[in-house]
Amino acid sequence: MHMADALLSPAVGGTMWVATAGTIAHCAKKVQRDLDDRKIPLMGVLGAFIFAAQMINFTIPATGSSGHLGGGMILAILLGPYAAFLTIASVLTVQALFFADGGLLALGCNIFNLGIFPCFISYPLIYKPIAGRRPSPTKIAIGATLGAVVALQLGALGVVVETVTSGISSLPLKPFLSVMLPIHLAIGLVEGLVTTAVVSFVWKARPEILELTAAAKPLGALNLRNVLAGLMVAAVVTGGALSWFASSSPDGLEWSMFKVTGSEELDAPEEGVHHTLATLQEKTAFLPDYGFKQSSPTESIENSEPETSSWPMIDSGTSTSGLVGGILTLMMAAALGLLFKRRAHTV
Amino acid sequence: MSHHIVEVTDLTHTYPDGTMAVRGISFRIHHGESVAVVGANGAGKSTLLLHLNGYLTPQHGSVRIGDFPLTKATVQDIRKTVGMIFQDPDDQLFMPTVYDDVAFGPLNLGLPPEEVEIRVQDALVRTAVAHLRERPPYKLSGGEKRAVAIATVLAMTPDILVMDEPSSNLDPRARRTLIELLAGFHHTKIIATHDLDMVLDLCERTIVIHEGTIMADGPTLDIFNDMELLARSHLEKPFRLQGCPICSGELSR
Amino acid sequence: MSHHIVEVTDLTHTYPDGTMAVRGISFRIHHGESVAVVGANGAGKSTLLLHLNGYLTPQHGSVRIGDFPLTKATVQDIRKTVGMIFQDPDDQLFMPTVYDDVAFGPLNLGLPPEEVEIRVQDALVRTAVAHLRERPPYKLSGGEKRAVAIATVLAMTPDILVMDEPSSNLDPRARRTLIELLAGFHHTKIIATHDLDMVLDLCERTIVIHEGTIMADGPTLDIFNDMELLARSHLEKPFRLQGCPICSGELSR
Amino acid sequence: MAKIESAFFDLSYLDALARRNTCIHRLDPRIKVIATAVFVICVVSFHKYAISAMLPFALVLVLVMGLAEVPASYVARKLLIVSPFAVMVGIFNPLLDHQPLMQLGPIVISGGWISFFSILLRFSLTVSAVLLLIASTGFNAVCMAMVKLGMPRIFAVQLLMLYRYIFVLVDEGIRIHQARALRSFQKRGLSMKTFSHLVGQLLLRTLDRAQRIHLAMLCRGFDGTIRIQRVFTITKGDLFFLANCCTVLFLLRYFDLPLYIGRLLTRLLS
Ligand SMILES: Nc1ncnc2c1ncn2[C@@H]1O[C@H](COP(=O)(O)OP(=O)(O)OP(=O)(O)O)[C@@H](O)[C@H]1O
Ligand SMILES: Nc1ncnc2c1ncn2[C@@H]1O[C@H](COP(=O)(O)OP(=O)(O)OP(=O)(O)O)[C@@H](O)[C@H]1O
Ligand SMILES: [Mg+2]
Ligand SMILES: [Mg+2]
Repeated sequence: MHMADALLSPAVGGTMWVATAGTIAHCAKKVQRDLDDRKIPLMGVLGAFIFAAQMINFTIPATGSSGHLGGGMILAILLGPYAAFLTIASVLTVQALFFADGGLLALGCNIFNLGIFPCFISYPLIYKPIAGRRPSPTKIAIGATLGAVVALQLGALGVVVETVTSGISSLPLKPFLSVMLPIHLAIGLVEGLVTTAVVSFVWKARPEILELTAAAKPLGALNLRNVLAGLMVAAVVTGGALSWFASSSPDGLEWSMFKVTGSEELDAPEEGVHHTLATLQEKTAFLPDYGFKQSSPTESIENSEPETSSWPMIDSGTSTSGLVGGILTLMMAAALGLLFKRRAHTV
Repeated sequence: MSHHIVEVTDLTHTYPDGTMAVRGISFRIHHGESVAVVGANGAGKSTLLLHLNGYLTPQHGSVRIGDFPLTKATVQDIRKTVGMIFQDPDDQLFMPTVYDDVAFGPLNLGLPPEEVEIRVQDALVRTAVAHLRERPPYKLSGGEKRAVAIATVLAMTPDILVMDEPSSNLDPRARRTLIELLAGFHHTKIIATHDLDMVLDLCERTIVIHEGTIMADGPTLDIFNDMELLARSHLEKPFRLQGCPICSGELSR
Repeated sequence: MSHHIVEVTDLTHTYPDGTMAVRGISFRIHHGESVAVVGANGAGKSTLLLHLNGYLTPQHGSVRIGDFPLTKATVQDIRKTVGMIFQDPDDQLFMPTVYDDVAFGPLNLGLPPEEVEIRVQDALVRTAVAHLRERPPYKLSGGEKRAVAIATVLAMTPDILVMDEPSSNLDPRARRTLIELLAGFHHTKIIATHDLDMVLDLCERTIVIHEGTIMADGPTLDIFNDMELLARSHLEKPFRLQGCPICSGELSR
Repeated sequence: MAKIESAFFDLSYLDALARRNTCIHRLDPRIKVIATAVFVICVVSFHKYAISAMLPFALVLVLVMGLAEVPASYVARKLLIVSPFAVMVGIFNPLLDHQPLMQLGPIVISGGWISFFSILLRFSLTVSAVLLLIASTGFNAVCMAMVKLGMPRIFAVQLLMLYRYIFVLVDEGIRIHQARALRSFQKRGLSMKTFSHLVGQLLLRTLDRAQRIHLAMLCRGFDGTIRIQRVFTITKGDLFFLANCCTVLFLLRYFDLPLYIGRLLTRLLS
């Protein structure tokens, strides 16, 4: 469920980037200040461990499909929230850069969705109160499973909200949610079970390791009020920024850019186009009974802004020119590529 | 019995990043032979061994185990015939108890429970670690881990044993025990190692690998007496053949 | 110079799970001595070594390095005096490039950049790996990694070198190079190992550990000729002495 | 080949590419990071239905890819592997958005299809840009550049250590995976129980390793801060590149080049 750059608007991507960068800076300060210097190599190697573990797939019982470890909860349990957040962020960064999982802009969203919830919601509010200082197999199982489920549900919610507010995908909120949440309920359960199994294994083999992290005061303890206050601020900032952009245009930056440049494509006459299209439509019957009126039901779900359909104009001249120019550009790119390839061979 | 023959013909393996680890290796090992594979770090020993039980399939050339060429279709059968023991027993022992670990293979073969029980017990007794049955593997000593790792393979009753550096990190006694254990098996044995003294004890034939090709293949003693060959392949005489430093005056008493 | 003396008195260490790894060990090592610590798997060698640079603090008994007893207050200084080389060089090379790794220690000492540069270059030259400066450690061969690991320690200009199984998993040539390298250092050296032939080449004194206590402490050759002692502590004669008909007493001189 | 091994290959392959020496490789990493960010932002800021206007960005990528000697086939393969999420979400657009947007002779194409292709194009452009950054710079240099650009140091250290130990741990993971595969026979999948033991075992070894690394650090005077001596210098050439690069990207972003060319051509032809 890694978000991709392609589905994000700059406004949403940028906002989440800022939120994530802020959290990273905060965690970095915390970790640095309360430094238990054992944690530095531990964080690095555990990050690499999550990486290796994620590449080993297991079979999900009764489904035949396979899954892998997410790792957020394991890290939180072993490292405490701040260090765990940094570790998750680093794993996602490497994945984004090397495996092209997500993308640069989407990195903010991905770290937020997969990091914030296990570290700052599930761990302090669910796992800790349940498993606490005196872990037992049952307590670990309940805490880890519940924590993983909640974290993944919130993460999925994040993905949906970010996608929908970006407006690149036409998916409406409700149906998207109704698909994502159940899927991630299942994934969360599996993640919880695996987390439980792995943590219990370690607990049985080397109980002192878990006890150490559970008792490690500086990094383990988390001031609840700070967390809530932080989340509130993040929510307000995010909400504010998003609604500002959303209200100015479905694609804030895009819209403002056009306004600035006064691009000419904007002022094609609406009436005429629709009229042409309507007649065209009747003739070709390519799209049988979908209305062209901007108030058609599907459209109103996807975008409440009336001006949506006003700017990407249909002008057969523009379409053809765009197509011709586009094809030409592509040909140029291909030729350039071939040229380099030839050169590489001769060298 | 022809079906314990191991025949490798013109085998080549290039890793995805372009490292040519094996570059055309051919040999033929007969039933019951005990063969050492030696060579420098990075010569390609481990890569070669991974082909013998089909973990890697030949990119070029072929591998025959007994009557079958190694292909996708035969690889499952071949894995039953060829048992592999890794350098680091920690890689091989991943179940919660020694019993579970040794039973893992037989259970996956789909054997009935009584048969599994018999095989596990037999394997543990042969490697002299029956008393460790219920212990978790990560609490064992280095030598014990190694013995259990061998038991996990024996429980599958392989005809051919393939081992990658089995004696590393063992103390002298544990190493001696291992050698005696291995000397007692009348399987075909293929051992990749840097421990040339162990080769002297266990293998009548030695294959020297250098940069992915076979540099020499012959009777162990002949090879260990060819100083020039040894030097070129980053090897030395086994210590026992090097001569006594005291008598030679290198060390004074 | 008294400050290179290593003195351990009645040292005891019990792990959290109750394993008594070290049970009252005492010895004294003088400046410039080269001492081997040998013993079975699990005898407590590594645990003992971990005390010498203060990674573990004595639960009972004491450790003195030079003029200072090892305590929380002195541990930082002692770590500058004692350089430690690990069994697995991957544990020791944790930075992105060889250069960064070797510079890590000097930078932590707060040295000025030019001095850091000099030390790094010097250490790399002494271990003959100056050409690897900009390479990432994970791309190096086993022998190269080991040499770089030693360079990281030398760059700190320690007075005492402590090594845990430095020769494991090396091919014979890489091992020989390592031995020559170590023979060239005139530091105090303490080496825990199973490679008794290396002990023969490098150490004039040997301490035998068995189940957390000292079984013997004396000149290397005396110890290696005491068959009963060796057998009791899971050891064997070094291979080079095993083959020698003169030393083994089969022939008299 | 198992997934774990192909992933390993990716890491080492990109690493090898990054060690080449071309004019792109020689640029200061900071410059490349900024240029990549500008590129990505320009691409994602196009409106939902943009296609042809984005194509010149592909031209820019191909140019850089050629200069940096990064094989296009590799980038293309990566794109295929990671595309599912974008495709899965994007494919709903044609189903939901029927607003006709384009007309090619007798055919009218709905906005849904256009935005779907737009998503695919964005996806290819942004992902390739990032791959290109790594393939021409290397991970360590990117990290150090980010530090200079204000990333917290401890996070950079975390990234560097993570990257360093991926190679070690994935190797360990591969061996455990091999050992299990050899005793599993027809049973292809890995049951959750076995998986957790396997991964638990790996985790235990990871924790032990972390302890040993910490010890190694302490032995070398580690006091909680990691110091790295690295000097980067931005040359005039670097600045020149950045300025040009940004100018080109902004121009391409504001002026729909293909449209102009197309207009010119169609006018000439008609
Ligand atoms: N997964 C891999 N990807 C790329 N290259 C690899 C991989 N595994 C091994 N190699 C390379 O292949 C070559 C042969 O490696 P191999 O492990 O077979 O050597 P070896 O003879 O077993 O060495 P050693 O004695 O150190 O175990 C080496 O250069 C090694 O770096
Ligand atoms: N972290 C630990 N927790 C509990 N027990 C441990 C730990 N580390 C080591 N031990 C135990 O302490 C004893 C001594 O271990 P140590 O590693 O010092 O032995 P060693 O002499 O170095 O053995 P080897 O030759 O195998 O390296 C062993 O019984 C071992 O199982
Ligand atoms: Mg090998
Ligand atoms: Mg040890």
